[in-house]
Amino acid sequence: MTPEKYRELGLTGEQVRDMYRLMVLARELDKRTWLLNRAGKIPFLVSCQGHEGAQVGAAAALEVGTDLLCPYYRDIAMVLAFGMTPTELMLSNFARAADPNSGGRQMPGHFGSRRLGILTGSSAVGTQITHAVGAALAARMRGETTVVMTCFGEGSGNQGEFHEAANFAGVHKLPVIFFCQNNRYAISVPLEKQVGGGSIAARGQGYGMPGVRVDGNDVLAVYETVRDAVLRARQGEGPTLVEAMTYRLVPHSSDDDDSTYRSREEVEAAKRDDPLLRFGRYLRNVGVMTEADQEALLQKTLAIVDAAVSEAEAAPSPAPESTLEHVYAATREEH
Amino acid sequence: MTPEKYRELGLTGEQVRDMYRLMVLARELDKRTWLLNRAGKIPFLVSCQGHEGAQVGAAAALEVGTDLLCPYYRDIAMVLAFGMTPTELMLSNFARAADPNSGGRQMPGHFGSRRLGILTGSSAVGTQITHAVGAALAARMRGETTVVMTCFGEGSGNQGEFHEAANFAGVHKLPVIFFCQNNRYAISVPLEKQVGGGSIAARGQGYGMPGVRVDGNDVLAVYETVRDAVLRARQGEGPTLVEAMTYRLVPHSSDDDDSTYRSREEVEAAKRDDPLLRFGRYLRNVGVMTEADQEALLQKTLAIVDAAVSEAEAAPSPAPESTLEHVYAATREEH
Amino acid sequence: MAVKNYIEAITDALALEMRRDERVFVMGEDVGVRGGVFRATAGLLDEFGPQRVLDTPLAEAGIVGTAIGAALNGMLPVAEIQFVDFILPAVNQIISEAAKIRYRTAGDFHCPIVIRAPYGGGVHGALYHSQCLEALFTHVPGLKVVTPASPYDAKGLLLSAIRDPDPVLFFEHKRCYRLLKGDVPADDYTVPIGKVAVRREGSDITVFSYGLMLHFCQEAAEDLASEGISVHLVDLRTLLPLDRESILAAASRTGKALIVHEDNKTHGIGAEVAALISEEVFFDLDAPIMRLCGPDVPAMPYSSPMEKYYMLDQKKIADKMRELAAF
Amino acid sequence: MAVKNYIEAITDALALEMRRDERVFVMGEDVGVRGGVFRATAGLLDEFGPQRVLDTPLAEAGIVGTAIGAALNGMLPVAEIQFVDFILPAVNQIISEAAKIRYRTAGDFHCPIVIRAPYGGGVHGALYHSQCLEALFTHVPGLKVVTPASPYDAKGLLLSAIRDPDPVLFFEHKRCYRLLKGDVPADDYTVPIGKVAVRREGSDITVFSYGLMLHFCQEAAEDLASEGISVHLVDLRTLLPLDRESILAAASRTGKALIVHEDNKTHGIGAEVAALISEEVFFDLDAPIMRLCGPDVPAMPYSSPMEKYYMLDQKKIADKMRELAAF
Ligand SMILES: Cc1ncc(C[n+]2csc(CCOP(=O)(O)OP(=O)(O)O)c2C)c(N)n1
Ligand SMILES: Cc1ncc(C[n+]2csc(CCOP(=O)(O)OP(=O)(O)O)c2C)c(N)n1
Ligand SMILES: [Mg+2]
Ligand SMILES: [Mg+2]
Repeated sequence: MTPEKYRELGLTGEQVRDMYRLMVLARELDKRTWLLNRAGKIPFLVSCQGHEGAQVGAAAALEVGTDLLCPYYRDIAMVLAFGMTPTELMLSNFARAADPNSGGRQMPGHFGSRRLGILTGSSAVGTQITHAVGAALAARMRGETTVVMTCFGEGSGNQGEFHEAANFAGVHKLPVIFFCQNNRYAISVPLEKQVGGGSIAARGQGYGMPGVRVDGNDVLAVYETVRDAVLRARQGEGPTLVEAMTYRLVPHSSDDDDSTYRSREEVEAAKRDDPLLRFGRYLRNVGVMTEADQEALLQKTLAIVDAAVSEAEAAPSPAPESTLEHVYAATREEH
Repeated sequence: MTPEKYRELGLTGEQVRDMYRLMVLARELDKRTWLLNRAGKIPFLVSCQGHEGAQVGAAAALEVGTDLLCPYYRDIAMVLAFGMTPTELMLSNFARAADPNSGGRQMPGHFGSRRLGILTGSSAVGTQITHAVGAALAARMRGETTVVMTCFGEGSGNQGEFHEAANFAGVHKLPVIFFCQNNRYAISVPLEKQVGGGSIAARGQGYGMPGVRVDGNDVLAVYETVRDAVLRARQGEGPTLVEAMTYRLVPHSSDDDDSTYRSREEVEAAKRDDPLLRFGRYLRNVGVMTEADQEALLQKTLAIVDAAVSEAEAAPSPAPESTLEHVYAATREEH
Repeated sequence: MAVKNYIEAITDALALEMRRDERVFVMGEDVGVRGGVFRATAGLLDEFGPQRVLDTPLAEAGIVGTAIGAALNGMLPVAEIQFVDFILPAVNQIISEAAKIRYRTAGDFHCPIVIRAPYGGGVHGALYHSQCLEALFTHVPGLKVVTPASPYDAKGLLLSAIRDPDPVLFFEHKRCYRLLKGDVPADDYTVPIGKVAVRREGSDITVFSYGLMLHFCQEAAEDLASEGISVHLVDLRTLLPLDRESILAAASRTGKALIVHEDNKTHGIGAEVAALISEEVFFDLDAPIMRLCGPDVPAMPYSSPMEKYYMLDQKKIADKMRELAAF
Repeated sequence: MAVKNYIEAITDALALEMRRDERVFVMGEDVGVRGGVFRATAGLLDEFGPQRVLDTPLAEAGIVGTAIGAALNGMLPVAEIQFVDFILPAVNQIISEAAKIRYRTAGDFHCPIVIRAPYGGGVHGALYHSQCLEALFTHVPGLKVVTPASPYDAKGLLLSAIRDPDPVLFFEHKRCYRLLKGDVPADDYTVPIGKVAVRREGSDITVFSYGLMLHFCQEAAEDLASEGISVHLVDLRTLLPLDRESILAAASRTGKALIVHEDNKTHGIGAEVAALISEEVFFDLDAPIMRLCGPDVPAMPYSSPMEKYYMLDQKKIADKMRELAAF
């Protein structure tokens, strides 16, 4: 990173500080969730640690309020950037009735909020990618300038639905960013056993769209790449496939034991390239934040996390009988 | 085509004459099938006219008896090259009990024969592509040198299964030829509405395999391309994606009316590039066949077609009650 | 009121609703310039343009997934699957996504899509152009499954389906397309989803059916009437959710129930209807609940004698009706 | 004879058959170095190497399609689908291809694949890691669907499945994996596909179940025994093809039939079992055929109180048994 890179990109000190804030917030929420899981308070989690740089860099290039997101389960930092609150995330972790994503029905990591422009997703990987294309088609039909961002792991880029979605968007030149967060593993399966040729970005040209690989641990590089893609999309030039290279610093989920398939050396090496540390360092180097600023931010963040946990833990679970609700529209609603 | 191209490719006069024979045979069988359909004798057909060059050129590069085929419904010339007889094809057209493909159960064009190494296919486009990959995997496991050829239209190259198959073959460097017969239409939908970027071959690199586009109406060019691909595959270097550019000279099937979506000028222009005429001309030009030879071949072929039709028409239909057979193995067979 | 055939009634409904509501659009393979391989969307491209009549790439999961995405973003897509046999690549989108969107978001999102698909046999379509696949979806809460058996119902139910806030699978028997003609009002009307229609009042036996078979049942019922056997004939019309009350009342009325469908028997629609009756009105019954269905083979063969063997017809149905009446 | 749990019995069967027959291999997501996310394939990579224990790309249609292709070319693949919920992208391969290969070639080809998948809830798996999807396939002739309920059966049925010349869906209740322990012979034995097991002889009511629910039924039956109600308990084990004769005999024996399953009720397995009984042995019945099943909602929620509400348990089952016995 060149020292003044953020300015060259047209970002202000305030903006990059806010990006860092989101990364710290995502990381601390995530870390706390592991503690809650290990303490037996929440049955399951899926983690974003290591992906925060890619997510925050990408989200910063979007217009929250206008643009739409079809996320995947690791997108904690991404949905925070879209406006989901720490308390809302914790309500989801605790499966509380007030969880805005699902009312406690889905596992954590299954984001969705009409208010925030986050389209609901399932656990079946890849299905959200075609939804993004459909949402973009709808926007185009109404003459809106919305761009739709959709995220997925490189493993999920091998699902047929990725192909069908990318091709449809390519044919119709739809405003979609296909944002692959390549962390080199699909659970235990390493990249070379998953992806023929090893590159998801290389698939772009087969759909008539640019395919760009970017260092996903370099927040500003991701920002720049996605910003260009958003510009193209907004100008009607069509979709872009972005492959952000990153690493998952923790096991796949709370049910996983990654020591069975990754050496500790490999994980330690990746930790040295942790996007959070890197960006923190960069901000200190360019004088946007001091160490003290960052420490203060951390303390403030921890307090936010504390509050979110307390509030969510105290919130009521859904009523058991509500299991029967929301199968079909209760009445013939206007739609 | 350079005059001596066939020799440069290592083909003998006898070989190219035989390739031409197969093309004529496929064409005449196909034409006769239309007559039978229009006469109300067979309810349905799907045609290979225009694709004969691509199919025969590709098949000539394979080792019949060793290599396997996962065909698609237009592969009449291809299965003839694999050893299916005209009578067998007519038995299928007439849905006779002796139809080796299905005993009269499948529509014409749904080829399959254990004896000939042609793996059975359904109507659902694209499913055969993953079968080819599995068959190649099996061969590799047993240390055999089999190459598996699978065919599909460019429309079907947009199915997710194509992607999943190609990627699997790319990861495992399996001996598969993905042979796309691009005739620029999926029924009525033209290439530009189907294929983002317009090229199926461009997809190869996204799976770590070469993607080659070839003039599918140039029999020898197809032969050369597929020969190279077969060599790669046989040497353990992995799969190749070949896109043979061709044209369907007739409607999609006997149920189609192509005048609703293609101009007659376009069809007429394509007819001037008919691979059969082109190859016939070439063989005359290089002195491998005379006009008289070709006329004699045509007459012989027509007699073969006549005989096939008579034999098939006279053959018995399956017994109605046999509808209940072959759901499961009748006995616990050895397998 | 004009006489139209079944497929014209479909086209009619699509055009009417596209005029009435800008959010409605159609998409699928060959629905544009070709007007659909069966011509159900004929004329729509000319009237509504390529933005609202979308020829899609050949990829069913993509078609349904794209439709869902468009619905989540405010549109009302009507996706055509060229033959119901080819809906299978889209099953993940239908069951994992469409069916569960309302439920999994506790109502924050819903998924108002319609998937139209021609189904059924007797057209020399062989294994993959003849299947009935309705029973694959009737076990899935969150979906609605509709199978009209007349031009009038085809239009009225399709209008209901497009206006329904939940995902509707709309299965059209392809043999009905040009076989059935009937009065179809030119204007806007709906037929409610979730309600049977009694096609014939009777007192000896109750027969439930839908789609093409309903017509064969009607003909068979006429045969039986001349023999003095009175058939109460119910057109199920909606297969999910079932019209439980009407089904139970109709079964109780005669105490003898027969379910007739083209689809193979084991675990078909008839299973749920029979189970429902035997659970809820058991003591009203005077005879075993019977099913007459396609044979339990993977799909209909191409060969004419085999196809004929597979398909039910007026005679096979009349025989079964007599068997039940004799109890 | 060693005491093993349900999942060890699975691993046992896989290893045994891979040793016995070179054509057998396993494939799926994470089946290699990870030994499967549930550890069903633990140890296989070490013993058999990466050629026979294949970690595949994350693509279920590809997994099943590749397995089919390998089977067509002489191998005996055992494909793992990580959770049955994720079998849906492969439905086209299963229904269009595997189920129809023998039929459509009049026996020239057949398709000896096994697809193993963990299913079922009560594990905080939420909507997409809790589903029962067996009823999606039991309507499809050409397939076999097996659901063992004990370690002994898990091994014996899996060996039968791998040796079966037709495609078998082998569904393992994930809650049973480590919950159930039992005697499992170390050597080779098979349990036949297509045969029920009577788990308890009784005379007052007949209960049919499978998988995890079978155990809850067993417990409930013990409760009832102490109240003087005698339950005849049948483990269906194979859901397609059903063991018709044994089911009918068991229903006739008491004249009162109840089907219990975790999966939602409408058009579930219970529908076919009830329909079969009401059609074939109607006059042996003394009471309505009852079903006790999961509620008709799209899938099981994550929230504990909701999950508990969804799942059946010993008490709910005992109550229903009493209701039936009281007739
Ligand atoms: C269709 C489907 N198959 C399998 C799974 C189980 N599963 C969940 S995450 C995962 C790996 C995903 O890897 P990748 O796409 O690279 O994302 P990452 O978790 O590495 O971010 C698998 C196999 C699933 N959720 N959906
Ligand atoms: C899964 C599936 N969807 C739809 C169809 C109907 N259909 C049959 S052929 C065809 C077009 C195929 O086009 P292409 O792959 O280009 O092959 P071509 O016929 O042009 O040779 C379609 C849509 C089908 N057979 N299978
Ligand atoms: Mg990954
Ligand atoms: Mg084509």
